[in-house]
Amino acid sequence: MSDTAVSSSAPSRPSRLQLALGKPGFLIGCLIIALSTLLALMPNVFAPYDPNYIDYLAIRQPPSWAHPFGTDSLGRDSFSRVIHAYRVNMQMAILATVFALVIGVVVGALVGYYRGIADMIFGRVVDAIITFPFLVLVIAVVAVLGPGLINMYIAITMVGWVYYARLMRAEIIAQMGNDYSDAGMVMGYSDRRIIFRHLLPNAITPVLIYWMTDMALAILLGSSLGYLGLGAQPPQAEWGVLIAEGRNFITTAWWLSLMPGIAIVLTGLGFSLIGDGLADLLRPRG
Amino acid sequence: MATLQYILKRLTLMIPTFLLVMVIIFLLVRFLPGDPALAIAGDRASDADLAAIRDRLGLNEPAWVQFWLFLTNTVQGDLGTSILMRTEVLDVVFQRLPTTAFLTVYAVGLSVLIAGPMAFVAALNRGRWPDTVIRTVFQVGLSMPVFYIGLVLLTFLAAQLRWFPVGGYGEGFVSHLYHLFLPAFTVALYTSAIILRNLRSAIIEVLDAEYVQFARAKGLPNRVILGRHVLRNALISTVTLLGLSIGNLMSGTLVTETVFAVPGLGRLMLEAIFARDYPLIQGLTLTFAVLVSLVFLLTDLFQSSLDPRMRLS
Amino acid sequence: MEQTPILEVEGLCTTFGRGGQTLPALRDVSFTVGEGEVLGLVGESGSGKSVTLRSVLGLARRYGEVTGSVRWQGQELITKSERDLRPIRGRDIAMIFQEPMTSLNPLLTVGQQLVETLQAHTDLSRKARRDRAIEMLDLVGIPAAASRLTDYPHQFSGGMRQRVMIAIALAASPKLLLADEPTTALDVTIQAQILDLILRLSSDMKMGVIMVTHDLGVVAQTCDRVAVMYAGRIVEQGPVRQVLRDPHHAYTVGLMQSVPEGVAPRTQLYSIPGTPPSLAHLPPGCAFAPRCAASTEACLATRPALLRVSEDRQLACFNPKNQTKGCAA
Amino acid sequence: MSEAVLEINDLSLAFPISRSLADWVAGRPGKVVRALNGVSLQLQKGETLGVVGESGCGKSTLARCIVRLYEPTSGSVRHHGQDIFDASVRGDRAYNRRVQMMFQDPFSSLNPRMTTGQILSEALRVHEMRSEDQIPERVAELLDLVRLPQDAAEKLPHEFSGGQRQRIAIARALAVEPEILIADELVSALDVSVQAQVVNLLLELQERLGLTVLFVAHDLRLVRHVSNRVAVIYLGRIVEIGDSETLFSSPSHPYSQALLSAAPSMDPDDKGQKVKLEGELPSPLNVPTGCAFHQRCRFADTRCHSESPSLRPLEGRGEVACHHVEKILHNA
Amino acid sequence: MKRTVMVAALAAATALCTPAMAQERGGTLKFARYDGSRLIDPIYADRNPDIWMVGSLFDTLLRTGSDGSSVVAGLAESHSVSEDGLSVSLTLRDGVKFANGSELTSADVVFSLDRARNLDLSPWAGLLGSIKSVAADGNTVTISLNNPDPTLLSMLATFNTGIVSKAAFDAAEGATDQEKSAAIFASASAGVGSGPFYMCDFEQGASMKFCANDNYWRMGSDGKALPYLESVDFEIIPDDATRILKLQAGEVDVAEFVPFSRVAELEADPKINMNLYPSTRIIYSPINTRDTRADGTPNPLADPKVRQAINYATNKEALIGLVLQGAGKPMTSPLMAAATPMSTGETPLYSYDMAKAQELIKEAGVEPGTEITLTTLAGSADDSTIFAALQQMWSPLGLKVNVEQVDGATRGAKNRSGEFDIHTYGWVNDVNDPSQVVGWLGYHPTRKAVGTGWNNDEFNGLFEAAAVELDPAKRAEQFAKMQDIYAEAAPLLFMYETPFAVAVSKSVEGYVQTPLGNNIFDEASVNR
Repeated sequence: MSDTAVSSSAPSRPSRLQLALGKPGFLIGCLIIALSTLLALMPNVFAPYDPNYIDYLAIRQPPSWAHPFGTDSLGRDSFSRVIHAYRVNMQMAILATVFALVIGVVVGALVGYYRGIADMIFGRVVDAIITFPFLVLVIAVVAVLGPGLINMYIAITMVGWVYYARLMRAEIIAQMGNDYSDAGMVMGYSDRRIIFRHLLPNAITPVLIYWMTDMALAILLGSSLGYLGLGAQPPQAEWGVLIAEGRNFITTAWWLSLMPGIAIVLTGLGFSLIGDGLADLLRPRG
Repeated sequence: MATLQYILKRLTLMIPTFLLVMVIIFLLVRFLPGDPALAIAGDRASDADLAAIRDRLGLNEPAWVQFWLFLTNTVQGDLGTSILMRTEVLDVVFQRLPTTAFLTVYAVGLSVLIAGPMAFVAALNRGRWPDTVIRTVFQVGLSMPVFYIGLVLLTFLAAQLRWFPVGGYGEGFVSHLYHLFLPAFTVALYTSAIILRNLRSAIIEVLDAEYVQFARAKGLPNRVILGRHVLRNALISTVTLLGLSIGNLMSGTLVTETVFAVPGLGRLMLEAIFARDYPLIQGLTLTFAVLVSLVFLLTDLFQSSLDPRMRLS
Repeated sequence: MEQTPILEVEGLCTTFGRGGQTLPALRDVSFTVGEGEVLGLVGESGSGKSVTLRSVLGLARRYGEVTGSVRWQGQELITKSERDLRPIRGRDIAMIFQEPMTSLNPLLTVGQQLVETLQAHTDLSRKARRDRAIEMLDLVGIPAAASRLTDYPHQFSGGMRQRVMIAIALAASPKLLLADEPTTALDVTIQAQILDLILRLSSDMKMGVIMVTHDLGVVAQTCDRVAVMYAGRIVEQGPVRQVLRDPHHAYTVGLMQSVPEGVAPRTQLYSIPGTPPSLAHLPPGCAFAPRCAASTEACLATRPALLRVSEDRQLACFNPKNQTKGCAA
Repeated sequence: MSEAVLEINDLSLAFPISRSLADWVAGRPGKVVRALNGVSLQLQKGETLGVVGESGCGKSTLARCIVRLYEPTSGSVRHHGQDIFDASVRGDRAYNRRVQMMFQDPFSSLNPRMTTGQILSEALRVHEMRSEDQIPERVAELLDLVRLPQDAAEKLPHEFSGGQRQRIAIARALAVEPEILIADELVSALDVSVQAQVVNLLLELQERLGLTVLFVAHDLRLVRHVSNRVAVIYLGRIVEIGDSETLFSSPSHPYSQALLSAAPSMDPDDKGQKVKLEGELPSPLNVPTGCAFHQRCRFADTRCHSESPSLRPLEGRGEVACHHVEKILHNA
Repeated sequence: MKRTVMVAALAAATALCTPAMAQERGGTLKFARYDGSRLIDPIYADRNPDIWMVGSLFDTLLRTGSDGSSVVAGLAESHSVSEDGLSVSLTLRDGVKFANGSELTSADVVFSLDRARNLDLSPWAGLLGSIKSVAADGNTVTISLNNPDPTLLSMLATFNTGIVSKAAFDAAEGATDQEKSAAIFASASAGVGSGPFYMCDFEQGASMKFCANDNYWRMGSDGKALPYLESVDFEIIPDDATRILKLQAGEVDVAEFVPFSRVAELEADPKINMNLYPSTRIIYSPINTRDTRADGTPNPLADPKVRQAINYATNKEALIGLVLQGAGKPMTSPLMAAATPMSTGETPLYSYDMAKAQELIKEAGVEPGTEITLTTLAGSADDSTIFAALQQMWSPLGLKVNVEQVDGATRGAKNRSGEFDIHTYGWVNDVNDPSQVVGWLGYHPTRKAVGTGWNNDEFNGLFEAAAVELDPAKRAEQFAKMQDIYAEAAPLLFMYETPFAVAVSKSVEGYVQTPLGNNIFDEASVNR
């Protein structure tokens, strides 16, 4: 409502932290991701066994006290494999997105600020790349580079930066509609200062929110590629690979695919919840 | 007339994009490791055989000649012959296209059916429990890996309960609907989550818009306000989003086709990549690009039919 | 001006938000509007003038809690359900908004938006509705009205859009028009046209108007009576001439003196010190006391009620100031 | 005659819009928004020049051209004789230091993620106004200058009210010790009671620091109050320019007359005594031929349709661009 | 125990021993395949999914006997070899017709054999390199040879000598033989072959349908012409799990290539026969034997001792347990599966002996921590298991095994260029004779001994001599010698043989997959 929205100076608004504490979704998301990070950082502390140790004598055992998630076709402990996969999958969330984020942010900021011919070229590139289904392009790039985690990161980055850049560009242009960027120019500040000191910190919020969603997507995508045999490679414990390994036993040894499935959903949910929470928390105020 | 002109304009704009698309495809395929000649001839072929095949495929020509050939052939509708299928790529594509198109449209339809009413319920109950429940459920849907859900549905609903067929495409429309229900539903689980998220906030935004306040102030019945003012406006951004996420949708289809043994373009793409079938990869990538572009165009047309402001520019 | 009030508002309170964070936007607002009377509701941003209009029409309910009494020709509106309010909205009481751009649905033609009001409130045939729509557009001064029915809002200029909105609002011949800053977004020359239009229609149709504005000039030129609002309350109320010529409340005085009219050029203007208080943190006493030169202990501790000070005038102040004469000329 | 610090000569600016590919193929010229159509004026040292006009008339565009946010299509802006769009000076940021601008929207003109202290010290640092260790002291001085409490330095813009924010904007502009201040609708977004505070501050600072001010606004009363001279702009052209008091008490151009008359008077007894202006401002996409105002002018004749009147001095008044001004004044 | 189908099934395939019971006739068998055929033509079939279907559409002059090594009459009711071994004459059976009803004549045979041995056309022409000319006289066909060829009769029972209709080829559209073949294939109609079926529907990469050839000459147990089935519907389902689900759901009758990990589960299914057909398939790993690696660094595997050591250190039984869930056996001949004629060796090669392995490694002077790269097929669960197991098994040798995952095409390219240490490969015989596999694995001129670079003059000489040796005993001796040399040099990591795991609904009878992999539907029937 127009009249009240423009409330004048408010000396003691709740801090961001207080706001965050009032959002159960956001808190749950943070909790999930914090736990996931912990598992990713020190899987050895939580995993009872070597995830790759083959035990011929304990093949596909159902969950028990010794093996809470049972064992797989090679007698490896499923629980330990799911835990160790945290390292790979959390790494995926970061490495598949962070370079795209950085490249996208810089390129998007520059073309958004300068426009002109570079922007036109950028526009064509974006058009061309978004014309492909994301997975098709990623798979094609993975095919070029060869399967494997590193190549998968490169492939996702090569395609993914466009989405960040597009978002960043739009946001920079929107931010330039604010007078403070003009004020910067009028103050005689250098372009670099205006872009990186003034515009970027204000424009980055939606990009960061998208980043959270994208990390969830990266895990989904990474495990899909793992499942299709293009991502992490067995015997590397990775959720998609684990599900692929377990897919033949979904009726007989359901625990093999269920546990990594749950891990994917949980982690994805964690990132999405944080993203949603951030969207609320970082909304520009006043 | 104006629409036709608009379509023509949009099509002209696509030319540079498609040139770039072709360059990307060409480069990608050229950089694929492994020898296409070897892919054709097989491991047991002799070196002379390989050389002959390379010569036949024009692989010994300079890159730009190959690109020019690729470009001119493509423009003439000649996508080459599939190594894997030994038939014209275009034929293979047209053979598989209906399946994928059907699956995609089906998935979109299901998503809209699922997400539409739910978005309304959530938006109208913003902040209360129905909203929370709906959002949480769909949030989970957003985090579920298509391949795993597909597998679970396949195993339990199809193989165990026999409610649905395990795979295949079926004959005839109704049979397609029946055969493709699980794959479409699997894709829809994800897509509907995206639609819900967007539609819900669009509805909320529109509900707060001044023109809806004005409509209320005019004393219009709720039905008219929701149907005519809220829905139409909220639809615009959702349709845009749907159009833009068609690429993602097709990505989902790609995996789903593999899991559900649906003989569509997605499965073919994976097979082509594993088999190093250059012409087929090129053709399929191009097909996907054309499909996505067409959907973009349709989205634009739909949008401009909904939104008069779009019609001028 | 002695008229039978058609609208009586008494003790209207509106609080935004539910549960945790609430914001009292309106507190104890009372006023009446007579038939054909133009009441000005003036105040700065955040004073609650817009909220008052929305609370009267039941539009504020969605965002919070509205209590008190709003009687329309004797019927209580506050307790009415949404469904029962519908026949009153648009047909008896109409409302126009500040931004003509955002207040018209961009996806529907002007004709459609006009006709749907008629459809909701009249039994007119399709043909009659169309005729009435053209008549309305013509009435508000839109040239070639018939041909513009199929145009969309974005095809109109700002002033024309505001005319369209007025046409839509008045289509069902309401008895009261709530005008929420109808000219703020417009240039002065267009503002003059629109204000003229509203006044003309009001007198032609014997329609009461509540004119919300922050511009004292607009009040002076259009209103019969004026209510000055500050921090969600009415602080002074009375006939326009009396209030503007002889403001009693220190806030009204300050407001009038801030306007550079009748002051030597390039001299210091009078300005009210400080800033308006946040609605979430109102002082216990008079909300204006912290900015008031004449405030006393009593002002800070207790809140002055809006009391009748003369036959037509009401005031909420312990120490009425009238050391400075208000108006120019 | 005082010294002209800024000379604007025949300044025009047209923004091209949406020249589609189809247009380009067909060789059709793209549409242009003609925001400025030959504006000339001089800014004298120490004066306040008011610029008034309706929205879309080009007054803000003019202000933005002066601070080089827009590059004009033709014409020149000379600062102490030096063309500011000259290639050799184009990159010279010192000009920006000399000529500062303040913006309309107090909510968007400050970087929401920088504290007041950061905003001010950044300006000082970039232009090396003070040595690093003197900066905090200067920030404190500036806050004092615009009457903000010292603890303001630690706060983010959203913690201030609109009026306070405009003070910060003023402090930022003053930090670099400019010679000319461009105030683009500086107080339009503020409530009346706060407007007065900011206007007072501006007047006081101008006096104290000897600033030259270009005051762009649509509020005629405000412009009249702060300006020495006033220029009335209609569709990118100055239609009348002159001494503020004379112009306001007795406007010469029919548009100036209508504009002044349209402003609602605070006196309820003035009701209904206005010169009403018919119609609306034509689109700058389609500036009428001849006198741009002829479509809405009561006095227009065929000459006005075809011939564009130039700005000419009028005895006892400023300069007016109207073919019939003598007749109009005579009849009045 | 259903695993022991073995001989009985083989016998059924040969039509010699037909169970004396009434056969259900008609019906459609639904068959879920792991990969589709691209072009089923005797000479252009070069991938197993193509080769293994050729026999259903194209009959050969001779057929492989029930013992798996002898040849018996096919389209030719009799055959004789001249004394000097330089000519073979065959008498054609009377009244054999192609699927379209036209007569099969000696001209068709000449056309087909000439086509099959045309080096410009057929990738398999080399196998018929000994043929000088083929001539027809009435219903007698005479094949003249350049040199005696001990494999010739086997070749005449092999898919690539399947008889095609000359008339159909002449009538087909297309400028070249290849185009004609493709056109015939694409038309999916009866006419070009005389096998028990003809292809009546085809959707590339998705499905295929075989319809019964009403003119087929062989008789079933009920005295009427084979096949019993009306048609076979093939559906291509690359995903193992989905293929099995379809079988379990009753949507298909046969699912081939069942992963061994699921054999036990399917054996327990009362509605399914889990068949493990004996095969000539071997899984082995070529080792790069060159002195230096492709990048110029010294190759630790160049030393035969090291190769022997890793062979000893590999616990094949354990590998079989892990990869095949026990459904396989270690290789006993270094060059071929036990089902291949002339294979020697009864006991597993290099059975697990860690002590010996460590000793050999010490003798070879391999530094602990030496790195070896195993190139595996990306996405292959078997390969990844093998890698995980080998890594664990070889660590006591001080060898550090790294993995390099590539796709099939890249693996092939690396094999050719020698840019690998060890990688996994598999083989199934196409011909019922050891020469093909031995040439592939050990004969250097063919393909550098399966890319290993191993080059042994004695071995090469023996191989060349065996190619023209008509005396079976002598030839067997030569092959035995070659196997000894090869086992000793160990250019491969000898792994295991695997059966063909095919799950078949209990309603199906008479379906067989031969040791060469051929899918035989001749006497299959479904009981619904």
